[in-house]
Amino acid sequence: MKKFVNDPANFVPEFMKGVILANPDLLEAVPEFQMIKRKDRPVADKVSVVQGSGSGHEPAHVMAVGPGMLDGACQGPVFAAPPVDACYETIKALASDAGVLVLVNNYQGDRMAWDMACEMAEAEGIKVKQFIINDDVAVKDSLYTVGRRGVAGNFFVIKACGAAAAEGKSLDEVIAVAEKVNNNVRTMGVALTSCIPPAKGNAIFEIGDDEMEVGIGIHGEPGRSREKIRSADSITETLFDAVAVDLPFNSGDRVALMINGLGGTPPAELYVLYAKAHELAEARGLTVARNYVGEYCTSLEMAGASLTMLKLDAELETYLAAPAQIATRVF
Amino acid sequence: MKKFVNDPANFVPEFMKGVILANPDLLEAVPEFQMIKRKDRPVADKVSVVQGSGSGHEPAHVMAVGPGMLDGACQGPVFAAPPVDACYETIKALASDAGVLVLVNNYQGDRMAWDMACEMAEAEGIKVKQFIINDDVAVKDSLYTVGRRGVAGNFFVIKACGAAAAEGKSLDEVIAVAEKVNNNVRTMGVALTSCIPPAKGNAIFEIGDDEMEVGIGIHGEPGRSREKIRSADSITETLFDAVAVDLPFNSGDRVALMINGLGGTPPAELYVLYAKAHELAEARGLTVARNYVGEYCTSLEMAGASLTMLKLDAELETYLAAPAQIATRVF
Amino acid sequence: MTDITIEQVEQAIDVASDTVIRNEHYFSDLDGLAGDGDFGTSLATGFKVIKADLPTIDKSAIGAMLLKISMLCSKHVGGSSGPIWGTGFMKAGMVSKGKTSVTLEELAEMVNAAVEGIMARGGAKLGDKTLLDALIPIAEKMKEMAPAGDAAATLKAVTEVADKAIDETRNLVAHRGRASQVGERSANTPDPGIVGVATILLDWCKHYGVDYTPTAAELNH
Amino acid sequence: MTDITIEQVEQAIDVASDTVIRNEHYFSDLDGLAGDGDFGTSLATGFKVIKADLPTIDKSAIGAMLLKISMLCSKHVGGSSGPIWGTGFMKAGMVSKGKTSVTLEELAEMVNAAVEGIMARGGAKLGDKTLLDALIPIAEKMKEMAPAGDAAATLKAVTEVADKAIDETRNLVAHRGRASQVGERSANTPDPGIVGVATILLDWCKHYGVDYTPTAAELNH
Ligand SMILES: Nc1ncnc2c1ncn2[C@@H]1O[C@H](COP(=O)(O)OP(=O)(O)O)[C@@H](O)[C@H]1O
Ligand SMILES: Nc1ncnc2c1ncn2[C@@H]1O[C@H](COP(=O)(O)OP(=O)(O)O)[C@@H](O)[C@H]1O
Ligand SMILES: [Mg+2]
Ligand SMILES: [Mg+2]
Ligand SMILES: [Mg+2]
Ligand SMILES: [Mg+2]
Repeated sequence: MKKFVNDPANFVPEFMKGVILANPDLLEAVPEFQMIKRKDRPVADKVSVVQGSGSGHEPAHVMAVGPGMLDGACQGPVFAAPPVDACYETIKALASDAGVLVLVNNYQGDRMAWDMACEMAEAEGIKVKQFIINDDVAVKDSLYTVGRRGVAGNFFVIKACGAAAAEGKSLDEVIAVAEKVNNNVRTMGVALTSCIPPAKGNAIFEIGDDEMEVGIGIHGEPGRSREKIRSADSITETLFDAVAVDLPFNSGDRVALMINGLGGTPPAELYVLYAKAHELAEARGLTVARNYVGEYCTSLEMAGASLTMLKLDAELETYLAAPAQIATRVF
Repeated sequence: MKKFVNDPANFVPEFMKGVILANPDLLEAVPEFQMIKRKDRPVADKVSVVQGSGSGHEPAHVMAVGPGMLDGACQGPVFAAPPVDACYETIKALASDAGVLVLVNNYQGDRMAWDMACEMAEAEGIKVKQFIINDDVAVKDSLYTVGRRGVAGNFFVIKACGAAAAEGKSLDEVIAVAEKVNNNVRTMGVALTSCIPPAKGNAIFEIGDDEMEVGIGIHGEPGRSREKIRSADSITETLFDAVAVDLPFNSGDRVALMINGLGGTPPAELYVLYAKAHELAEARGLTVARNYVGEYCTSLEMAGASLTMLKLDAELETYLAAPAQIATRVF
Repeated sequence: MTDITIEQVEQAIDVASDTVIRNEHYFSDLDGLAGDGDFGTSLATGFKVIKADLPTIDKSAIGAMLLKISMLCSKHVGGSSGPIWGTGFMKAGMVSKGKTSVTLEELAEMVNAAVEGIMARGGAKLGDKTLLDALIPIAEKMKEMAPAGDAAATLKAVTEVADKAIDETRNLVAHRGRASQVGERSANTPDPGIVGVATILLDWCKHYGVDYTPTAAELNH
Repeated sequence: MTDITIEQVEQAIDVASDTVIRNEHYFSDLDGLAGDGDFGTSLATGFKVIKADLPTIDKSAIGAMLLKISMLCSKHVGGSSGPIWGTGFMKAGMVSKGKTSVTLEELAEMVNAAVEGIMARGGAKLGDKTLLDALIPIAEKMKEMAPAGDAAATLKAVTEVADKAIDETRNLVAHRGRASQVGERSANTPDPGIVGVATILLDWCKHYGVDYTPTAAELNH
């Protein structure tokens, strides 16, 4: 296992410890519930934005806690939902008069845990609401499954809601922002390799040396198709087209464009993808008002990337431009 | 080859194109010389700080161009020095009355190219000086080799010199800053996997499933020893000890601590290493005044990491804290 | 007919804990066929704590006891089973608040509340190949038989319902839980949740001397 | 004795270009033994451009021509060879500024300037197993023989010096260039740079009808 890991059982608490040691002024941890929160939150008159999901997607979710982003988050084991009580305690820890907004990525485990946690918190008179994020176009929506997954688009929902909450918007207003982002953001990813959850010790799926999984889920869920690896440009076209036609994004739209690395793909390759994605966006008559190239929602050390586009309006552009700060930073 | 690449011959120009498209207001390219520069530089009264080396280490070097960092940089092919004329043109493009400082990482190819370029530029009356960076403790310094390599410590030399230049310091003053950083920064890295230069198509070295290369060079140069993979904590101890005794870093020192990912290692693992490194620093009586966890100097998709420590004084702390901006950003 | 006392409920839960703990690996193996193989471990981890705490937890009323057990599930049971079983105990506890004993009809209402809670929580319907394919008909059967007040006959009847549910759902495709991710491949595998429910009921039969001969292979393994 | 004209220098460079281009793969293969296998390609890429541009470049003086060739090396020759060969031509050009012909003694000074420039550029010394192990003794030999003014005898002598350098350095460990990274493993391999220099000289002998029989295997391959 080509990984930096001690006892796999401690992988999550150990990386969370690193996050706290690296951000002593900003963040504090509640280790019992694998929770990290802003030291200066909650405050009564501001909505708290929280999240919590399986580990292995860093910087999502605990590394996205900070001013203008999440106020708190809790982590489950790698690729598994956090226990209900951790969710409950996270809501409680960030409870404010203005209320708590839980941003839930659309996975059954996360949804049920947060749903029960919210019910428990409400029973104690805490003001809390949930919002479900589902930006992954790879999954054909259906009555018979939980539906589309929440993936890298999650970053934009957090960023916009964090900015709205920081401005002092009400819980319903912040939810309206979440809705607007989620309704206008679409993502599709591709995996070149599998990945190895430390506690499992072997790959979550098999893939040939010349194969890629198009429409991969961030837990290795099968996507739309298993294909032979193609050129970077051709792969980017596949991702872009799937995303562009889904909303659809139309000529004249201003957009935010993200190339997200899944963990094992280095910066240079992400910029190769970005170059093509940017050209495709312009060829479609879109204006790329903001761009994001890097690791926002990973799948452990999986080599691969996802393409996310968000259709912007004046309000969203302001929220994306608002100052923010998280554990993952350059300087 | 599990990579996003088109024609390998175009890998470097294509990722550079992505960098420009992602930073249209900040940067401009001179494709003929694989050069990227700040749009608003040179200015007569400010020293220009430039660099240029082989590709495959992104965000070093062209992605480190921006306010408070490099004013310009040129890229060679993957893992090979840029041609002399690209270096010469980069100096020329950033020439200012205050002068140009070339930060050269200590590799023969880079050194000879920049040395000749500087001689050519001086012959034209351009004010230019070079500074050699060599922070890699893995290499036992010796009369018979080019000596220690420049690796992730390069980031701190750039950051401090960029800040000093932005303040309007003179060429000699900025060189003094470079000297101070280089004299007080030490790095050692470890590789868990090899990497594949796109044009080569196969791994630059072989390594067993249970092996790691301790003291690896960022071009896959052999390090101090080939060993069995150990726990993250034990590996961190090896890196920390090698770095700590070399300067040495002594109780009471204030330091900047960096865990740099070599490209294929995901954020969570880097924070596992950081947690241990931070504890080791404190156990040695050091105060971690600033920390850096992420990808600063990669080796394509190599899984691995390096540990860098910089001994700080008031001047360097101010320079590290100064505002800066580069292509690689979160928001 | 006599009411079901809090002591009897406690004992039933203790017996169920033994069932879950004993079948940890078997249930996980079943989950491994189409799911992610954590069902047995997730459940057993929680029920080990439940069995250990049972003697000492708040027994002022059946409701209080069940709500506490719900809390233990929410803390110690991972995967979907945490909120599913936690919700079941929570809802059953809410309709038995303050009661130190319940009639068979009240027990039927508790089970019905649990079923409705689980449906609301996870959005699964009859035929989605989840433990609800056992619990929904069980709740109906209890509603139907409770008035007669024959606890033994009712237990035997619901055990048969759960037993049958194993084979009736075997060829279905899972539409909820991890198993739903493998789509068609989940057909021709038993649903571990249904097997879990049926195994608990079968053990209760044995414990209370109700004799029932199961038909599903998973109950005769 | 007659001077060496700019036309003769141009022709000598044209002949050397053919040598480098013809041996592209052979030189790269030699570099592959201990280095990174790019020497032949790096050099050939540059000399293809030099050969193509030679007829049209500034020939107002030997110095001007050599400085232009230095520029072409700095643009088109990769690896260490770019600055090494570029520096050689640059320094030789600087001491022949404005001259349209040079004496053998002036030529010796040009070579000496090139050698000193390369030493300053790359920091290599005699015995570091680089082309300087050929060039340094060549410069000395030329200084010694130039006064006599016999160009043919001098060419033959320096070719012998380069030929010998191949075998005299074969067992050394490289201390410069990529080959130095493999340490001991660079012993028992010829240095491609020395072979390159010797091969060019040998081809000049052939071209100018100076007969010399090389001893090193690499010159008889
Ligand atoms: N949405 C749901 N509603 C009710 N029961 C469910 C649901 N999803 C899964 N289950 C039950 O839970 C069992 C799996 O439990 P477990 O393995 O803990 O969940 P996970 O699918 O998260 O791994 C399934 O066999 C099924 O009976
Ligand atoms: N520092 C140096 N000074 C002089 N010649 C050198 C030096 N380093 C290498 N060489 C010569 O260059 C040759 C290798 O050229 P090349 O392969 O282009 O360089 P690189 O080592 O960068 O791949 C060596 O055989 C040696 O003769
Ligand atoms: Mg990565
Ligand atoms: Mg990486
Ligand atoms: Mg499961
Ligand atoms: Mg070479």
